[in-house]
Amino acid sequence: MNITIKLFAALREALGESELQLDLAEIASDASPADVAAVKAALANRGTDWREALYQPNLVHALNHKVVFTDAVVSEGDELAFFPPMTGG
Amino acid sequence: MNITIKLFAALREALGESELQLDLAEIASDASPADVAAVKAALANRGTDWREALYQPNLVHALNHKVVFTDAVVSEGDELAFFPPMTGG
Amino acid sequence: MAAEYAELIGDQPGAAVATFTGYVRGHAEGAAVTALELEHYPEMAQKVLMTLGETAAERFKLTRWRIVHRHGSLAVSDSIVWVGAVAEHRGEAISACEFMMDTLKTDAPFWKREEGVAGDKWVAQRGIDTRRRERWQEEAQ
Amino acid sequence: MAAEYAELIGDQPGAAVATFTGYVRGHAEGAAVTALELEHYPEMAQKVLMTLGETAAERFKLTRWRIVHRHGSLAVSDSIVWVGAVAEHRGEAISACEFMMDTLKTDAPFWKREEGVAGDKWVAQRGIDTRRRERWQEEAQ
Repeated sequence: MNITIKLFAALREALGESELQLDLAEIASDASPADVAAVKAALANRGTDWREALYQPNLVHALNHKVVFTDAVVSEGDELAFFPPMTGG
Repeated sequence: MNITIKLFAALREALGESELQLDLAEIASDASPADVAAVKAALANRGTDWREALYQPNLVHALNHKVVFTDAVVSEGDELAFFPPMTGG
Repeated sequence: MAAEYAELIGDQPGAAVATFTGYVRGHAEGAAVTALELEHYPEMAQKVLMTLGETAAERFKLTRWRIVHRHGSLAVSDSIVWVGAVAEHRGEAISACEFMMDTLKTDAPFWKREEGVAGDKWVAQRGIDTRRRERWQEEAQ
Repeated sequence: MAAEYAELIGDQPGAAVATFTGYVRGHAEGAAVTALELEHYPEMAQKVLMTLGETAAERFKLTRWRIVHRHGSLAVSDSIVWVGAVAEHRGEAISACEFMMDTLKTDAPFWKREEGVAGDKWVAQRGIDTRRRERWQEEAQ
């Protein structure tokens, strides 16, 4: 029951990873599906740098290429990306 | 004591002329210089078509390439143009 | 257009470049237009467009600008007018293009004559163009 | 740029075509910038820009539009982004360009990293960009 996590820009740089797989089974069940907040909490257990990076103000979360709030429900096969505010153009 | 009169677009077409000379001496003196209104009045004497064309609403007057009101004073050597509202761009 | 653009930006482009191009429409008020004749007052047009560009440059802090207005006989889809503005910020470059277009529509001595199957017709100035022009004067006060 | 413009207008140009191009600045906050690295999220960027163009087309009655955003290593004066809009009227074409630029600045997944003599630095989102973006949401309500 994997999802793909993607990290970009300063976040990718701070954590030294750009992509990883996360097993949803550890944090969710059919009765209580995981949301973005639960995924963040699970990733924050990886260490202080992860906690700091993922709880910085203005962090953007995109689920399957759409910006979402932390209450968005995450399902198997989803792609969840974390990144700082965008600065294109 | 000539000035140059220029006519453009529908006005030029209606009057069949694009440029003519007018002797200011006939309508002005050192003591009482001519303004655009006086030039229009003099040209209107040329016939009904001139009167109608020059007194149509929205007629634009440009003195030496600048849009002016009818009280602008006209001097020897000036170029005075009459035309309908502009429709460039 | 490519040559105009190259001329606009020069060797050192600014950060923001906006352009606008107006083309001859193939229709007007529902009727087909087959060609457009653009009469102009050359000496005055030259001065008005130069003053307009300089005014825009000052008002919108442009580093470069260009205005190209055609005259004479034009076919449907030919370009009529091209304006370009270079500035440090996008808002200024874009606003400058809009200002230049809105102003030259009512202030530059060009007159359009549309040729159609039913004959030729001088184009009348539109109220919306006058109002768009006036908007800039209000903002400048 | 010439190829992009040709692609934008196609065989039958509309009456009004507006474009905007953003270039890499040689300075930022007073310091010299020697190059720009543009990171992006390819799949999401593609979708966001496509949705943005379609939204602009509907909102401003565009007949054609194009958005081109570069990524990777860019030098000073390189173009970063190019947007173009074709409409029946100039106000719509120009507003569409401004809307597309204001929206992609905050909504398209690209991140700028400026390289300078003092080292590299991720660019922070500017408050003015957020406000310009919000303006369009107010207008749409």
